[in-house]
Amino acid sequence: MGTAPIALQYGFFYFFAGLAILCAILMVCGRNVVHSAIFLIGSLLATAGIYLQLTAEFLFIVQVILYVGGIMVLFVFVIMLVNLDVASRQRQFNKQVWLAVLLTIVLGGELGLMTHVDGSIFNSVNAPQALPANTNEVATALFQTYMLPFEIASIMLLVAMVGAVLMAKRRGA
Amino acid sequence: MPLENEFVTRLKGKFGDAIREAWIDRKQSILVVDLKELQTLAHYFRDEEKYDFLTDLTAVDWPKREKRFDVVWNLYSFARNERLRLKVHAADGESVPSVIGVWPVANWMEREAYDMFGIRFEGHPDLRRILLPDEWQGFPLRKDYDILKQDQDWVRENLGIESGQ
Amino acid sequence: MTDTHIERVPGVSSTVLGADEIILNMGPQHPSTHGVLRVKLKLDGERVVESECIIGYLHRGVEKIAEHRSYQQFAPYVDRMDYVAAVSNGLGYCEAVEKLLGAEAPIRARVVRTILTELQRIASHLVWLGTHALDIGALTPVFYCFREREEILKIFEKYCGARLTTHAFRIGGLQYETYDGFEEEVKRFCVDFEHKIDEYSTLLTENRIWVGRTKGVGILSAEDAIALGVSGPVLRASGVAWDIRKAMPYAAYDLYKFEIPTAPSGDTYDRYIVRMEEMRQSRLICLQAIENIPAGPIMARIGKVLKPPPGEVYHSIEAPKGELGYYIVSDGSTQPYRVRVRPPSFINLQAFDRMARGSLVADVVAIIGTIDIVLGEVDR
Amino acid sequence: MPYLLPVFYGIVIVLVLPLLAGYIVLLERKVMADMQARLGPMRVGPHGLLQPIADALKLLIKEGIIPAQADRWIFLAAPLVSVTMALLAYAALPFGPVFQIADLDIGLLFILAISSLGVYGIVLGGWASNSHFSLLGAMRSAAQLVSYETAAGLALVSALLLGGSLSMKSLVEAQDQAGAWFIFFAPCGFFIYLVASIAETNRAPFDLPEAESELVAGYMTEYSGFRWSLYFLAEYANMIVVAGIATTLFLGGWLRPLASFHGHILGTPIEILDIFPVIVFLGIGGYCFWRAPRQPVQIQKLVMVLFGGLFLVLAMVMFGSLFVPAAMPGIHGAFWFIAKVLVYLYAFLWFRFTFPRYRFDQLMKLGWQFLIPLALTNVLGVGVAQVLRQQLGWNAFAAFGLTLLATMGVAAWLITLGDRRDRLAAAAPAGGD
Repeated sequence: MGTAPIALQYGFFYFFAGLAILCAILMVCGRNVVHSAIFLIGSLLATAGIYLQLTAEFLFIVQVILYVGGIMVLFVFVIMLVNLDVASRQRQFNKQVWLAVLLTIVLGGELGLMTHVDGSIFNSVNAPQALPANTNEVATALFQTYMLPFEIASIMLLVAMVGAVLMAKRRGA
Repeated sequence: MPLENEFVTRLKGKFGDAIREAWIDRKQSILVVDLKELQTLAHYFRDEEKYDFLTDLTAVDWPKREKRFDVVWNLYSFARNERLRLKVHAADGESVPSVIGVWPVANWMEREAYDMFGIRFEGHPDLRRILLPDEWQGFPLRKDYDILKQDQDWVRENLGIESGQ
Repeated sequence: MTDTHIERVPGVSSTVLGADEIILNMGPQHPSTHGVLRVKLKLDGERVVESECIIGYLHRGVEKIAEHRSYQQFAPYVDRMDYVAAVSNGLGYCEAVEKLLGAEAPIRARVVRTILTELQRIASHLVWLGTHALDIGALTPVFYCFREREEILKIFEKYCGARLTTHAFRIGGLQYETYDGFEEEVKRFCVDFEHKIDEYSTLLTENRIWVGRTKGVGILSAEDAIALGVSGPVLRASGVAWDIRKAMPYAAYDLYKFEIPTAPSGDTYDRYIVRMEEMRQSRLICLQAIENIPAGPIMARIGKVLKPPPGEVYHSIEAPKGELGYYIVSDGSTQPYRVRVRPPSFINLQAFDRMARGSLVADVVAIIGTIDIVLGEVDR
Repeated sequence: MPYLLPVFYGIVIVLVLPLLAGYIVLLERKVMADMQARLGPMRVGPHGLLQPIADALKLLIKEGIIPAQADRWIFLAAPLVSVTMALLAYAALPFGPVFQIADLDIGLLFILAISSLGVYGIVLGGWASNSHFSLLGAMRSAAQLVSYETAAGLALVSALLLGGSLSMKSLVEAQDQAGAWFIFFAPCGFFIYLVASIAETNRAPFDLPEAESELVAGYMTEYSGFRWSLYFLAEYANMIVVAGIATTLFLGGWLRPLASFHGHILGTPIEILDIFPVIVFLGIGGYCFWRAPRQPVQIQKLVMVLFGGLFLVLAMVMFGSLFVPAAMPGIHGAFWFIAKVLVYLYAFLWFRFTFPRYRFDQLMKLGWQFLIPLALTNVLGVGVAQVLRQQLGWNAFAAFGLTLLATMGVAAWLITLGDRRDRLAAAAPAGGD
């Protein structure tokens, strides 16, 4: 992939980036919850595409398996289970619209300012072309370099899960 | 052939006039009892005489008779391996006590008897037609039920044509 | 009358979602209601709270028809009730009318009747086994069952020309003598059939999935079974060893040795076991009977025009599905004054509610299958 | 031109796969018929050989009905999602040492990720149909897929531990070097994957999403014609994918049985295995020619001869490639791969026609309370065995035998535990609430 011409690379990047943004906007604006979920999936997949283009294959796969294949399936599942007809009838834009516009302008201005003033922020890291077998590197990082934080994180997740199960059980009983 | 044995004398001693008739027809015992005493008799037959299995419940229409219906209970006793047929005479419109409390199996059978003969069973929790549609007119197994007229009416009403029969 | 099929996904208690009880409608057009049965289920989540069978879609007024036919003319009609076991229906009716006439079929006729009726019992149980297994998702047994049933139907066809609605017997005996090779064919079938039952057994009896789907499903206690008037294999699977063939022998059953299979717990699995064992017993009866078919006439002398003396009779036989009774009232004319059929399927189906309460929706299909109903008989 | 070969392979797969799926359906019907003492399709072509083509034509010209209440666009797109994901998974599947579209470094994860996306086709299709049957089928399907994916994934991990790579190609090569397929090292892993993969492809006895005695046709209820056939294609394509994964990870991929005995032309007795494909194709071809004169219709005779000729040509290709060292591994590898896939699929069919259907709660119980704990044990066991073998220098036989025994013990324990729980549960509501 590293050998692809630079124009092709740019093309792919803009395609994925545009798709991600478009899907994100459609997701927020859609009235039908299931449609929104589908657009969210599209946005996630487009982001995954960008990862792939950066030759971060493992990240790409994790994004697809976890977010798209796992979490979003549960989302869609729950959405279908509880029939959310009510939401589609409600007004989508509430009174905070002006606040949102203001925030958008501020954020956009900030970004523009930063790129304009100091362009080096966003191209400081030059990704090396074709990382060799980055699955191995991820594994090394997780299980050797950062073993302790990784294990602590997993134990915390486990605790949270057990807690959730317990709470759900108690309510049911 | 009238039925006269120890069983019938015992019954007559206990219930007196409630046992109207008793005879044997083709080796099968038949007992005609009083409609009012049916509940008591049913309990007695199940609990004391061990007729714990209600095989069948049906009716026969004799339109020329004053009380036109025979309501028939076919009982069976596992302990004695014997059958007994219980009958009451009921007039049109007269309610017959339901025996669901004694033999729960009577539920659908009573509904069927109601469906086919129009006999009302007092105390049935859910006396509706069972085999025929709810909106059916008349009671088909009565002898004066005109099957052709019913058919013609139905065809005219539902298909909008004259019946071919 | 739409076939809307509403169900909640397991694990989600309906109370959480704010929905209380759901009404679920199965049938009358549904692949596993065995015809045109319609069941209305009231559900709490996945559990059945209450059920109601709505029947009558196949009602033809058989009992009314009987009042407008002569005794002989009505005989073919009874085949159309339990059309899976037409021979048994015919036997019950013929014997009832014979009883009404005070006549008895000759011994040769009775033995042949016994053989054909037992073959019919096997055929009926085979249909039950195949469709019941198919409902639970076992695709293959149905083909094995129908393969063997085909052999039985071939024997019927050779004997009387019909396969399904046979009208095999006549009032007073038999119309036809047995054909050449009848004994050998029945014997060959019975001998082969032993291995065939084992074949079905291998597929199902100890299959973990089958046991899991049937054990503890649709339990009917002995007391409930008697109170609800249930008869036949359903009653025997609840532990009541009652079989009319033994209790009040008819045809030639008093001549043969056989067992009444029973099972203790009255669940779907037990009913399966009982019916399987019944097929084995039927096979043994056939083998005993075929060894020695007495010679002699096949028809009693009852005359061409049947005019039973006034009176009434109730006669019942052990049909494959349970007690099949005929209550016939005669007014002395050539036509019955009243014919009442005591249909086993109809009465057994009444116990469905008791079996289904508290079970899961997916078990309803298994419970309908295990009662072994034929809607032609339920609705008449 | 490095980009051209994968593109060519891709086109071949897209073109051949529907045909292959059609013939697998024919095979299924024939196997089913054989198990059920019937003949199966016999009318269209000799022995029903043209049945798949007739079926495909029928489906293509059938009217596609879109329910009025359906969510039109999702209804139209859902089958496409299903079939796209099913086909995408082939990108990383090695049909042989040569025939592989892309040897990804994360090949296995790629296939798993892509096939987990296939569930969207089912869920969205079921939802968009706006029918209770469809929605319920879709729900069941999604729940089932998500649960069994865990077990399947864990089962695969045992093979990954043995192979030490995620690339499909190097996994096969690892088995070549190990001298035995991974099924012999981790049989429990293989069988867990077998069960889980059947559940994942919604096949009997786990076919609850489309249980016709309960849910008519599940998520496909409202579909017809071409779109229905897309779902159908996706289902069979997925079956081939899971069979391909199992073949690659546990059954030695494209390797011939006894692959470590190298050599080519009739040197040792073991080389008879290299002739095996030739014998198989010759046999099939010969049978076709033998049956040809017995066909009742002229055109059927012709078709039979054509099929016979096809297999003879294949036999010749197989035989010829023995003498061309460059082509031999590719062609024979593909043969062995497809043969193993077919054997694996045969197990699918066998199960389908033998077992009744699970109830949904039983299905979930089997997945969560039996397969997943067992798969975890298996992974742990295989890991321990690897350590014993590599660090402590144990004999492979002893190490993996120990693991196998331990895993079987856990399985037995889980089964008795489950049975006891079932008995308790059965005893509890018997009193009636």
